[in-house]
Amino acid sequence: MSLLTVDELTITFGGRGRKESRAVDGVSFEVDQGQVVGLVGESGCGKSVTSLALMGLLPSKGVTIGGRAEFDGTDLFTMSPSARRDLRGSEMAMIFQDPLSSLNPVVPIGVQVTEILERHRGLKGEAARKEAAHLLDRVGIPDPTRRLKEYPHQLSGGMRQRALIAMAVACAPRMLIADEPTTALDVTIQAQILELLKELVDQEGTALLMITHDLGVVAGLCDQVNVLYAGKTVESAGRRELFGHPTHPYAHGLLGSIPRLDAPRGEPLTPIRGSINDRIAWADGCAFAPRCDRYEMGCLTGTPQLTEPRAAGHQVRCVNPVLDDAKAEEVTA
Amino acid sequence: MSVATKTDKIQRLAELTAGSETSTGASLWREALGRLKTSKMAIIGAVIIAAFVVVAIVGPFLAPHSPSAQIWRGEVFPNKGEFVGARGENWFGLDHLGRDLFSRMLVGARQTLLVGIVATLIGLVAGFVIGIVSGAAATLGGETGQRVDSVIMRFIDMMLALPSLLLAVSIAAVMGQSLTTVMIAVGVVQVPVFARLLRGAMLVQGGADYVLAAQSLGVRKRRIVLSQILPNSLSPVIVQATLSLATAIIEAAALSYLGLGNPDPAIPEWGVMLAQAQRFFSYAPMMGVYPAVGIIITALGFTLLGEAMREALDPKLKG
Amino acid sequence: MRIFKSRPARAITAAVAVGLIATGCSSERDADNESSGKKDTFVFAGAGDPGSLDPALASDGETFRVTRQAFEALLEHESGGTKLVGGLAETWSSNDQGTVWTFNLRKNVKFHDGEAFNAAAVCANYDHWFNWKGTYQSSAVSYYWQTIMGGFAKNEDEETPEANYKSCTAKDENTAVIEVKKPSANLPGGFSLQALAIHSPKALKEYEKEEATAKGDAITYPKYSQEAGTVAGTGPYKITKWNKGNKEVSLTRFDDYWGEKAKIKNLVFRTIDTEEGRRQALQAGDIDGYDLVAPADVKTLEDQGYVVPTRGVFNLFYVGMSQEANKALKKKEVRQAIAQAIDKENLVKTQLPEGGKVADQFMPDTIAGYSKNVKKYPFDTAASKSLLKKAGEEKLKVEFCYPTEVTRPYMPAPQDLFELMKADLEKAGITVTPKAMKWAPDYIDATEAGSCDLHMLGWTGDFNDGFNFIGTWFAGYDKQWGFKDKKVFDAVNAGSKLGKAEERTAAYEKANEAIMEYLPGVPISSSPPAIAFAKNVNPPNVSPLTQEVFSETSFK
Amino acid sequence: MLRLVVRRLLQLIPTLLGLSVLLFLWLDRLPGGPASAILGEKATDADVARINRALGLDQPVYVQYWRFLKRIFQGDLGTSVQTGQPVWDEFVLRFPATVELSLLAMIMAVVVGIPLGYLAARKRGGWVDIGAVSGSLVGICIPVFFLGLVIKEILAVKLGFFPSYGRMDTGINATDVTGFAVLDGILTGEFDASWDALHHLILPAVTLASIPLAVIVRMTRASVLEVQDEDYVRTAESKGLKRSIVRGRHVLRNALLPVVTSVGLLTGSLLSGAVLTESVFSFNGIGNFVKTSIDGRDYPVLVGFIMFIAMVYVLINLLVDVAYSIIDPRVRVH
Repeated sequence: MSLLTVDELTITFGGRGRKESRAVDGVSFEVDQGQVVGLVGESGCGKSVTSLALMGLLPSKGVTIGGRAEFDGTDLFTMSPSARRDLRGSEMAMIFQDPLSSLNPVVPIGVQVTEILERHRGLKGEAARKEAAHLLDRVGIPDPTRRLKEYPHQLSGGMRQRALIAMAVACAPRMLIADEPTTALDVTIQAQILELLKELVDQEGTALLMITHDLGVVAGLCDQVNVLYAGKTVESAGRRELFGHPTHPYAHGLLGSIPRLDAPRGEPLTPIRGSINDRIAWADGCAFAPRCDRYEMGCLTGTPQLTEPRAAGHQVRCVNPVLDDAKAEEVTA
Repeated sequence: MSVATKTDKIQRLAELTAGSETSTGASLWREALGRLKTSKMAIIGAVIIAAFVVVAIVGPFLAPHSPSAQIWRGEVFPNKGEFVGARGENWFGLDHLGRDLFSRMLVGARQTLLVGIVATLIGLVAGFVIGIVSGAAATLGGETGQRVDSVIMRFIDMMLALPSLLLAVSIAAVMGQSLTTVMIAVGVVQVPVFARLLRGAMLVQGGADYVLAAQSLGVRKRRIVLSQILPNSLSPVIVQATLSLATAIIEAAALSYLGLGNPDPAIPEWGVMLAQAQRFFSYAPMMGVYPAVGIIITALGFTLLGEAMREALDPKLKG
Repeated sequence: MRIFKSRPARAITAAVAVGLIATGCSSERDADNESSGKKDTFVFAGAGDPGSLDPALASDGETFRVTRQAFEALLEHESGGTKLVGGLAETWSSNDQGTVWTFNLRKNVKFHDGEAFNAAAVCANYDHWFNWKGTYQSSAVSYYWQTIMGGFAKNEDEETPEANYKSCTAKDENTAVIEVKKPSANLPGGFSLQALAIHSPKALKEYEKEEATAKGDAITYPKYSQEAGTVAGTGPYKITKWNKGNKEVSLTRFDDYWGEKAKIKNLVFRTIDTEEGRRQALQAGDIDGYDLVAPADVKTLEDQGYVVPTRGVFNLFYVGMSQEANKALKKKEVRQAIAQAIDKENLVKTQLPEGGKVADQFMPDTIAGYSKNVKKYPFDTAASKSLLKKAGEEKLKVEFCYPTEVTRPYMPAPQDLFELMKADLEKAGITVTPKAMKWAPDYIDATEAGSCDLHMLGWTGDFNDGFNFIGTWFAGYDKQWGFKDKKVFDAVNAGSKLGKAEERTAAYEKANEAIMEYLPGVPISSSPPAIAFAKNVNPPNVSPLTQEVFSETSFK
Repeated sequence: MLRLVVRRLLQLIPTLLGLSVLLFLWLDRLPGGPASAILGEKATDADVARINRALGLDQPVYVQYWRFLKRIFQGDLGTSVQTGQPVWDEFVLRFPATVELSLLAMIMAVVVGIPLGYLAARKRGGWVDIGAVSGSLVGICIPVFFLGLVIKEILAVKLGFFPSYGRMDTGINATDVTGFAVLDGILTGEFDASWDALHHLILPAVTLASIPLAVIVRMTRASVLEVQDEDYVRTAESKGLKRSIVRGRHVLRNALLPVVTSVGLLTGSLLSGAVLTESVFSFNGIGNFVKTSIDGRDYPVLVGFIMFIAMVYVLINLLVDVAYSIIDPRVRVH
């Protein structure tokens, strides 16, 4: 029985007068103790919304959440708000994308760290400050006691992200959600931050839900990967399986679009045509069809179902999946 | 696969895609307009203004009586505090000299609107010029430009440092009383506001990439200012202008209260009417309430529209 | 920042609200206590602050209102009337030319500072004024001395009038003799002016040294004139405190007063600059009385049970014509047409307070010299139309100036009066261009310079002498009127040369007839400046010259 | 920080000099002199001429200006023509009154405005919000003097809850220490006096507060709405912090920054409102005095006071900037 079970999660914005838009459309996945699960997809595919829904940070008005999400056996969505508050930051914590805007500009780092310790671990004054310093030290911020007094704008990007992480892990949560934790940082820092995350996860056996569009990150970190497109899981498999045999044309495309050292020189990169905006409603067929080289009439007759065309546990939502890799090469070429 | 299937595949696809087409790259102004249409504030404001303008235009022709003729002078005794309230032939009653209040309100609307518009125009134009100069100087003028700008700004600070009403009163004191005086006095007060606003906006735009680009491409500075920076700096000024119409009308009323209003009492103007009525406030409150309400509602109209525009043009700030 | 949690926020708002109510109620209680408990303080509101506590330096009613309670002149007007009676002098007499004035002074009169009042004291005062130097010679400071007595021992400015004052000698303890060079219409009336009220010689010595300076660019009143306790008169009250911050002058009863002692212990003058402000203060129970009541308020206050005694009229409101500004006005027909176009009756009926009178000459009927048989110009639009035709001025255009931001005793609401007259003139087919100006200085200067075709102005008498009215306008050529007419000028000056009062009166009557025959302008009305008191007040005798003495006041 | 202050104070000098020049040019254009203001209809041409000569008003304006400058540097602001007293004394007499009035008005505006604006934002679209927004809109649009008249007529005259004019009741002889009536009372322990003074302040203050209140409510509301969905607020939420902390430390603290600036600017503009309010309640403050000075062509007073007001205004803004740099660390560094 896994730590977090998300089952048929649907998130719909608007309603009540305004025209509805479905951001997440029946996504299901599981996260076990100490496991790292990736949600991958272009911006707008619903991955961030999913994370916010799980943290309970979506506005109460104008959003309807369907499906179930069980954390440690209790349903998050039926939980009382106050109970949820207690959970947030202590059991489940989150790391956000843009460290600068995610830190309060007018409150010293120290306060922003200690406040969570006070809230969940009842630490006060000196004790809290000590612990805060310890945390900063742990996430690799040099001279933490001085940093505690400083304000976000006085820290470098990497430092800020470390500080955010420090806050997230302050209460040794069992579940950590990281929403594009590295996109705002430059490459060298990215690596360090990822290292740090990995470390923390290994040490504490924390479950990590990694949300990213960067397959590099996924390759480096995740055990299990869910590829999302337009609010639906289009492919879900273990890391090796997925990177070995990308079966959904989208996933296939994504992989095809990153440069590979082992690829013969001169072989062109093959980006995916168009943008997530030119899509069709899942009800009418495969949302990816407009950008897909392999679509046929079949793609346009109703929502394709998740099948396991290649291997057990490797789910794909496609009428015309890429099955033998040779053919795949030919397609991408 | 056959050509036929390929083509109708494409067609099918096309029509499906059409359904979920999302509009992209609508201009700031079109978007703003869209938002305005849906904003209650804007609608109420617009309606009020429309009504006011209509009254201002046709009012004088609809006025049942002459606004200046003291037709019922025998029936009103200001020296005994005896006034005539609303009645059949005079819907709003009579003023302190036996004139028909309703007619005066109708005719007064035009004067009031006139004051508001002209005053705002004066402020707008003057402020605009100053603003452009210092804005341009600051953005593209280089060293000397900076100096020019800072001098102008000192001057603007000076004007801003004077309480607006005192400034207006001072001007009125120099120019002697007349409708024009009121307009100018109220207008001048607005000058620094507009100047500052425009300059500020231009500075922001001046830093924008497209300006740098234009410069690097060697576009002539005047062209950059006129065709690039200015158009993009206008929106706040336009908003301010709308709001100024409201303040202008109120300030004009204040000047009248201080006895600097339109000298010809025969030509009714709401501010003046209000100022005169306050002496009889305890006896004929309505005499003051009508023009007061007129002023308030009108000012409200412009304020609502202005605020709505501001919000529409600046999506970040949701009212 | 915690205070901004929504709950405390509500609390604060509530608190503020409660606070307001609370203060409100409490104040209400205060008010009740005051009105119920027996009062020994009488609060009277004027329209402006006094300029100085030394009446000799002042020329405005607000100052005299205050000083009159503390200072007395040789002569006074009878309480509530315009007749000259003895003040500090019991009786007085003059030689036939009216150049030597002998005063038999009241005995055992004490000054507030304990000094005894006697002939020496009188002369000390007159010589003090006569020997004024420097800024004291500015007519902004010594206006009345200069009007009554001319210039000074040594005039420092060529435009200062030549001195008419000659000497003051103390014949004995209680007889003072004041000599002037030429007879003047301003005597004996002038001896009654507050500006010539008698100070304690000790006090005089005290502040003789102090110089009124013109350093910087304004005349600085000497310090002593700005603080209570320095000046000392003989009046029923003595000035104890001048709280400028609160616009409040306090006086207390002078127990060694020679006459009937003041009925109320404390007297306080406050300033409330607006008419409705004063009325509301009275209605709200903040004050016990106030002057310059807006006509509109008179009847209402009466109906509400307030005491609003009617003063006799002692002023004149007229429409002035500047013949040099508009040549058409040189024609008598035109002037007469304007005179007959204006509906004076209606003005008085609808604009002036109770007791207002239509004027038919440049003098109210309360002045000696008022003539019953002057030429009359009754309201008659048709007549004025035909007059204009006769003069060939059917399309007469006139610029009509009126002042803003002012109410004078003789014109309560200038703008309204103007509008009514404008309407009248237009009925007679005259095109009127209105010109509004601020009272001071724009309007004053404009009228002085005679730059308006028509203007409205008036005069409040200083003392009961006809010349004080007609003399100001028609003693000679004056830009304000812009006409030269020997008949009029001579008639007016005739009176002023005569020493005997009754001869003068006769001369003035002739003068009035001559003036109205020529019709330089249109006398409109005389109106009593209304004064109001709280319900529980027995008011003093109200005076046409607004010279109320508040020692007569008492609470019911 | 210190450099900021110094620089701004130095900037003050050219501003004031320029202003004084403008003022003198203006005064030179003013028709008429003070004589007729003093003597009214009793003034004759001769009088006017003599008085003007006595005051040196017959000399060319630059001479007057030079004299003025010299005096200023001797710390002499000149003498009021109306009252014949040194401008400085007149100022000392009245400025505290206006400060008291403006302060109370500002306090009211802030104490009521910020919470109200905050509530409006939190309960967006609720009746509080609608009430606050429409209320503040009307507040901006209602002519101050009219509001004053109505309040006075009802609360002072009809209901008699408040005194209808002045700074203090008669007969309350408070000892004058600082000139601030309320403060004096507290200092000297004459609490009845300060109570009375406060009591007189309330109606004018409420009137004067109307506009700043309206502005503050709207600013706070807009600002809170904007800050509410900033990322760092979401972060705070994600830490599961207590609501109070999220709202206080993370939302309000940031939302108030722009409000602080506007408070400063408003304080400056209060003086404008004071002219009207003070004359409605015949409250003996600067506003009222300057008005009468304009009527009376009281040049020295006008120059002195207007320059002073300008200075105060600049100083207030300086103060705001300092305050701002204290509450917003980002400003501090550069």
